[in-house]
Amino acid sequence: MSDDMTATMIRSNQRFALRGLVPWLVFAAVLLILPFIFTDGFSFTLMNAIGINIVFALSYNMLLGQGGMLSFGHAVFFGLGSYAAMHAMIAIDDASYAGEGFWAHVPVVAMPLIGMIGGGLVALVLGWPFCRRAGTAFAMITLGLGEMIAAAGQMFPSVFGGEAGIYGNRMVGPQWFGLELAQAADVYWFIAFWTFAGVLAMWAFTRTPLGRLSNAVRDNADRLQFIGYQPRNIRFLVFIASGSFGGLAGGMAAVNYEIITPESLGLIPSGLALLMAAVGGLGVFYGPIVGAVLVTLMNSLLSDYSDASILYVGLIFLSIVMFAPRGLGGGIEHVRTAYREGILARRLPGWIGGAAAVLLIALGLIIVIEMMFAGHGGGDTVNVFGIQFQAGGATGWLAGVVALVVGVLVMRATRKNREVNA
Amino acid sequence: MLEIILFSLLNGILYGLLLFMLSSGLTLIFSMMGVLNFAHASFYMLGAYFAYTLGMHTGFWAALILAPILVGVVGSLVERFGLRRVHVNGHVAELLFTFGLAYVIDELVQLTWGTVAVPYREPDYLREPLFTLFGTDYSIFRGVVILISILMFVALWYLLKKTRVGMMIRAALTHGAMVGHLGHNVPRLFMLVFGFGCALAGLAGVIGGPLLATEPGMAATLGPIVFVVVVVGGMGSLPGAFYASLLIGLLQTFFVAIDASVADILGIFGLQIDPYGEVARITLANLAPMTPFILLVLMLIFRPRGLMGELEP
Amino acid sequence: MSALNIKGLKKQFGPAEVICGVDLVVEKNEVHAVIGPNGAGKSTFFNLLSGAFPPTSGEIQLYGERIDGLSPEKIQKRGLSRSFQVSNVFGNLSVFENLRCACFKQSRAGYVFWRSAARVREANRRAEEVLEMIGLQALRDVPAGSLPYASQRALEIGMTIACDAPVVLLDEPTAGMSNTETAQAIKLIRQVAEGRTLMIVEHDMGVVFELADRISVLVYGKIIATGKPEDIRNDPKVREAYLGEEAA
Amino acid sequence: MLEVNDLHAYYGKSHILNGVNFHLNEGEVVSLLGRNGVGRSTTVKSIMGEVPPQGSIRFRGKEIAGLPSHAIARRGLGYVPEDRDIFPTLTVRQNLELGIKNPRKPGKWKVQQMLDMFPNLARRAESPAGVLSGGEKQMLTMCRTLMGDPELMMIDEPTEGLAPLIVKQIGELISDIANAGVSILLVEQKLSIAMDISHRVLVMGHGQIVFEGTPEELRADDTTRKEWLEV
Amino acid sequence: AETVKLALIDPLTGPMAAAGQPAFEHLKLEAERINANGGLNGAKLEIVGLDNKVNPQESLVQLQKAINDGVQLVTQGNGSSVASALITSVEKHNRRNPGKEVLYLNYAAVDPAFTNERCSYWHFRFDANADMKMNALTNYIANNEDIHKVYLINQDYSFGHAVSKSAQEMLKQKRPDIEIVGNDFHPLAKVKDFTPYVSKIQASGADAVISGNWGQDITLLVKAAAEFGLKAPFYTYYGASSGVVTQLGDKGVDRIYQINEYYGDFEDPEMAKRQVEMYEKTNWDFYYLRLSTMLDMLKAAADKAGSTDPKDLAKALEGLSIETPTGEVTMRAEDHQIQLPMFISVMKDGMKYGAEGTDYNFHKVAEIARDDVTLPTTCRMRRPN
Ligand SMILES: Nc1ncnc2c1ncn2[C@@H]1O[C@H](COP(=O)(O)OP(=O)(O)OP(=O)(O)O)[C@@H](O)[C@H]1O
Ligand SMILES: Nc1ncnc2c1ncn2[C@@H]1O[C@H](COP(=O)(O)OP(=O)(O)OP(=O)(O)O)[C@@H](O)[C@H]1O
Ligand SMILES: [Mg+2]
Ligand SMILES: [Mg+2]
Repeated sequence: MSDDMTATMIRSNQRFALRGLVPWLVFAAVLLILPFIFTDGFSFTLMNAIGINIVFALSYNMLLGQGGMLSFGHAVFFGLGSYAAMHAMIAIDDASYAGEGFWAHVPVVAMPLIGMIGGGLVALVLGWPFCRRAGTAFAMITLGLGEMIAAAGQMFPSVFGGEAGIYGNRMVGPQWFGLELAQAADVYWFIAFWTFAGVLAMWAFTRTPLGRLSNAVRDNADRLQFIGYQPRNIRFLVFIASGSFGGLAGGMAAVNYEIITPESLGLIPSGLALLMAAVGGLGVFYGPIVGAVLVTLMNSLLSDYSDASILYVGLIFLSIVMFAPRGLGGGIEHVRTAYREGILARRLPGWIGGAAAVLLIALGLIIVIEMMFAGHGGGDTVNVFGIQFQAGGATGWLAGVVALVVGVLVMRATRKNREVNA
Repeated sequence: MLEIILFSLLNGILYGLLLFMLSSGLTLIFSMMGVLNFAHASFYMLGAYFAYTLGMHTGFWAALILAPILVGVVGSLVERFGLRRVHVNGHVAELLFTFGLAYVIDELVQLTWGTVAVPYREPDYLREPLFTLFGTDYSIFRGVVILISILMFVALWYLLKKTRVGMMIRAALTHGAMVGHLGHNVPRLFMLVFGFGCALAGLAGVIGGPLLATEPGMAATLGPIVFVVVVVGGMGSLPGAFYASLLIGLLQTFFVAIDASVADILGIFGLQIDPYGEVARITLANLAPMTPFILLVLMLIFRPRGLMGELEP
Repeated sequence: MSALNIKGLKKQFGPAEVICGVDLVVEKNEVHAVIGPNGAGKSTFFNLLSGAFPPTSGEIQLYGERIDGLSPEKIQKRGLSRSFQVSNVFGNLSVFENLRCACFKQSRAGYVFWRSAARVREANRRAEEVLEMIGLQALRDVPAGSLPYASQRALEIGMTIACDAPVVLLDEPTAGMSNTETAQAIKLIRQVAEGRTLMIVEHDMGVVFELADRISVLVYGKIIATGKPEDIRNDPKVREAYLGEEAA
Repeated sequence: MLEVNDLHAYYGKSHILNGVNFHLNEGEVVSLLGRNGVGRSTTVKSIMGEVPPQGSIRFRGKEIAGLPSHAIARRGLGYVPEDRDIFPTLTVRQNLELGIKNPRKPGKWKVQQMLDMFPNLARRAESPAGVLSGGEKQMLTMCRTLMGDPELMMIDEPTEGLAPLIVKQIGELISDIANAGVSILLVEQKLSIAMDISHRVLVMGHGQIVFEGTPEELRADDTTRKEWLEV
Repeated sequence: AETVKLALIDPLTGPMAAAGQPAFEHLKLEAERINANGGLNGAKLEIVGLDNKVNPQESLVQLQKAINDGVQLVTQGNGSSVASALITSVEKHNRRNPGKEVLYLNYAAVDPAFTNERCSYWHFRFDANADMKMNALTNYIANNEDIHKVYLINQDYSFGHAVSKSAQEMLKQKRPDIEIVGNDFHPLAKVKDFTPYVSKIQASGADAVISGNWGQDITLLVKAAAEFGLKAPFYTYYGASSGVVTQLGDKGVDRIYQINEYYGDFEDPEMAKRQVEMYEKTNWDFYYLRLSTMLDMLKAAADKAGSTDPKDLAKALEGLSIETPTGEVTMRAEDHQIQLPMFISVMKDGMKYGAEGTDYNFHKVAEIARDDVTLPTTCRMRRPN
């Protein structure tokens, strides 16, 4: 009996494999097409930053989402990985001047691997004492770790280059695939490749026994002991894996920015990882990808339009934590399941209504906030999506409040359709 | 030398007590609601700014009372309309929420009161020296601070030990629904506790503002240290927090005072190394501000319960 | 050689001594039931055997090797596996994943991260087997957290036997089940007992007398009687300590 | 005293209760029987407001559906949940004290009285309740609810995991409570007990009440028993 | 007419905004003046603000954005980390994109390296570097007979160490009799309570303190000193940066000195006019004289070269001299480091033009002539052929 059962199982696996392939083809296609849609240098720079953050956020989610370990020091791996890669890059530079030596034959495009090794080693060295417990203890210990390493970064200039950091040149050493890496456009292909590789690898990790066990340890570590596993080992391994991929992202960053400074070890970038992962959704594998894209864009673009940009980022984060605890990814999953169960049509009105409401409320908030802080913007008119308001003028306030109220009303009106068992 | 020791002692205690004022609220919230409130330091900042703005109309002492109350109200509102929603999604969600909240509060403060510090000062008569030693003044205000924080410790201690509320909330922590079934209004309880905790942070702010500085960055730098205090003291143990605060305060000040470099210390053990090497050059003074975190990591590795905590976090 | 050999086992919690000197020998392939009033120390007894916490004194031998004081996963590795009185599963994982996680170790894929879980043949086969055994095929992909109570109990047992350890401890496997489910559970346990040594704690006398080859009665940390079911049923001490008038 | 009309309840998408109707009179002991997973606990939970109810639930003539559970409890409903929600971090004594709704006016049940009734609990009065054995927890839960002296008590599977001796004890306790004038809604698995202590029995199936009558009638009614209770 | 864009890459939001915003406003105000006087060789000057949150990586993203929008002039001042990033990547960009060169005008990043071993043809510094400031400061102290014991306290990172190092060297060589009674480094922007440091200073019996601290680190330091009745004056680099005056109030009076290219008296009516105008328009003080100088030099260069192409501007800027309210300044050709006179000023109450809306401001106590400020350079400039 068990034989034909495995047979069916394998068959189902193959079917699964085929179905599983589709998203990857799409992902690859997107990566390939993007550079032909966005062709200017800045778009490339942005896309590169996004690619790096995608890997960074995903590596963080291995820890929090998969393994249930809340960390406030993930940037340590990103940063140290980046430093490792940068030092390697400098070594390549020197070696290729001299024209011999091991490093003279290492291509710069391989730097992310160096970063990965770096991050992994750091995790390997530091991790063991931390992984005894998950939860608050782990969160706090990583917080302390982050602060300490960041401080050390300022203390040892010979390694970390002091405040000015260390910088290298990516146009050295042997060239691969004719990528001379001069322009952001060249670098894009490098980033795209490693992003794809990194995401694929991390996805594969979730399918492995260890990946599964990391979910188990998240759910119920005690029980795990009684089916023969040491929770600490599992946490430790996951910690290392996540550290390595953090380092991978760091390596990508080293090549992309050609400079790395101690502050990239600190609490702020660690917080960024958390932000991206949570916004995108911890429960869904691709959640952090969505989060990375969104947050990176907001970070680099929003401040052009408003002085309160950081506030908006914060508010978006808050509202997601409050109203969509499963993050954007969770939302997408919702729609997909509804579609699969063929009740999408029934749900859609409610959701569209909700979306409209959210947009209205957001608009209202934006207007109100902009009105409030117009003074600091310097300039006596407030510009919201091209609409001009007199700073302190009644119209602006009115518009804001109206938008808010209408939004709330729509929300109430459409609530019925959103009731899960409608 | 004597004067350095003496003043390091005074400074250490004062700084320690300030830390305690700040962390006591957090400890309260944590021990009763299990929420590690990341925004706690932000409420501390709010306290300072509120006191500054109020103080312009009401004067220092009235502000000393009103500002914390105001912060408490804000806190309760946050609990009522924010944290309560999130509570059902577990502690990580709560932590994320407060994390984002800190982000937002800090930014709001900046947008309202500007990016540069505000001139929030204690009244002049409090700046008179309380006593002068070795030509160094010790202001009355500092005396007042010490007094207030001690009073606060005593009051809290009493409140926690004596009330049935504490028991109720500890129960609600693990089985909220059940406490409700027994006819107790849990949500209101949580709201009050959270508000109260925030008010304490606010009080610390009213005092810390003039003592240090009232500027948008005041939360960011103190935030992590407050956690250290709570963890090192032992999750949710008020006396623990008290001792931890003093410990950290004194360690920091004395490290600064001692100011021996690694080379010197090794020298004591007869190891001679180049005193200008990067490692050798590091002095205890360099490390002083790192001590909290070093303490934290060591504590969590070797004594996860903290100084006085009952259970591991 | 006997499967389990327990000598002078004691456990103290602070002042209270919960297990006060238990000596017990469990033979290979027997089904050994432990009964006793609430708070007698049955679960604690199991906790000691499975290494949840170390005994205060005394020793435990599993196939002649001492296992007392070892950590749970080591003991499990030596071939002793236990279930819990209150269901204790991985809430967010599907039923199948729950079972499969319990299988990796024994198919030598414990901490493996270079192979897809789907490729670990034995683990998957074994998981499917157990799934069928506990009759949850229908709920294969349901998150364990939202299973009906009875089904959770079944899964609990499934995870315990998945790694087919030679010695299995079941703590109140049928608690809170309806007669129907109890009947099924008994069938399942019979199946499990095949070629295994089984210890179960149970309050439902029906179940006990139906399954057990031998019964030990644990009262306030002491074993007051061990023997064949009928001996136990007629043992006066046992009656007044535990069965009360019921069995009379 | 309690009237439930057309009660519906859901867990996420799954529709658990579809139209439960029954009533319960002053001083009555009523048992709610049925196979596992038919929704008996859910019924009780939604009366208690733990599961959002849809439909009408009237207690002493007043609508209580939709109230927060602490308000419902204050109306005089007591609830002993299925999964022994004792407060592990508090001592046994504190658990009992928390049962008291208003410390200023003590009810007819005293802490000491409870401890006397169950020596097991007395022995551990001062140790954290988390360490209690399964059975001890069960006893504690019941006693705790009694401390708030309710007028109607809903008990979900009180005898689960209890030794026969204790089971009898619990049975007696329940009758004592009933004699003290408290009405009882009992969710039970063990027919025997339910049969001998309850005035009326309800049988549940497919999220509805499929049988209502006295224990004798149920004994008589083989078809119902076969279809809804036994194999 | 066509417009030339000058992008300011500095913190404009977040905790450090206080450093970037005033510069932004200042530039916008001065740009108007430049345009009123005919702009850069006829072209209108437009200021673009780009927020970098003092993060090097983000700065490079913003730089790329600027380049994308056709910006060929960027300026930045806060953070050597950012400056370092900009210098290297502007270098690379110009090498990799001939014909699309970008000029980096540095108005406040004072790490001497940028105009010595790391000097770059595309980088021009309009602020005196750390060593020049120390040179000026030590010259002043050297002439001040009643200073015998000096205490050094600085932030524990590259800049702080640089300040401490040059202070020791220069003092030793100018006034061997002065004793360095203390040399502390405290972590950057982490210390809340400076009282322990103050007690040490107090105990050391120092009669002058030198500190390169900026931001909260200088405010809190001086404040603690005042509260403990420490008499010794503080000779600082950034004593007048935004926020300090407001927080110190009378605690700073006669206690905090600063070395800067300007001071708070505004004798020159034209400058006074701008201060008043700028404060009521933007709530920021007219602090960065060097920004005005920078734009003036830019205009002079553009007019001289008859072009606004960065290559021509760079060529024209080399060795360019102009008159400023404080005298003549020159952009030294061999290292692109501006040469200018500097001033020691001390905080006073009841000033005609108070800073940050208070009555306090920095009153000039001494002028250090250009030749007493200047220092030789080790720069070997690589010029594009
Ligand atoms: N960790 C502990 N600390 C202190 N006492 C404990 C601890 N664990 C159990 N006990 C006590 O030991 C006694 C035996 O508990 P145990 O759970 O073994 O009983 P049991 O036989 O399983 O009863 P039940 O059949 O009701 O589950 C109980 O009185 C309990 O209070
Ligand atoms: N938290 C939950 N989420 C989803 N479904 C649930 C949840 N709790 C219970 N259910 C489902 O609701 C149905 C009824 O549950 P309920 O607990 O009322 O059954 P019951 O009659 O009390 O049986 P028993 O308590 O003996 O298991 C069950 O099929 C169960 O699967
Ligand atoms: Mg038990
Ligand atoms: Mg039930």
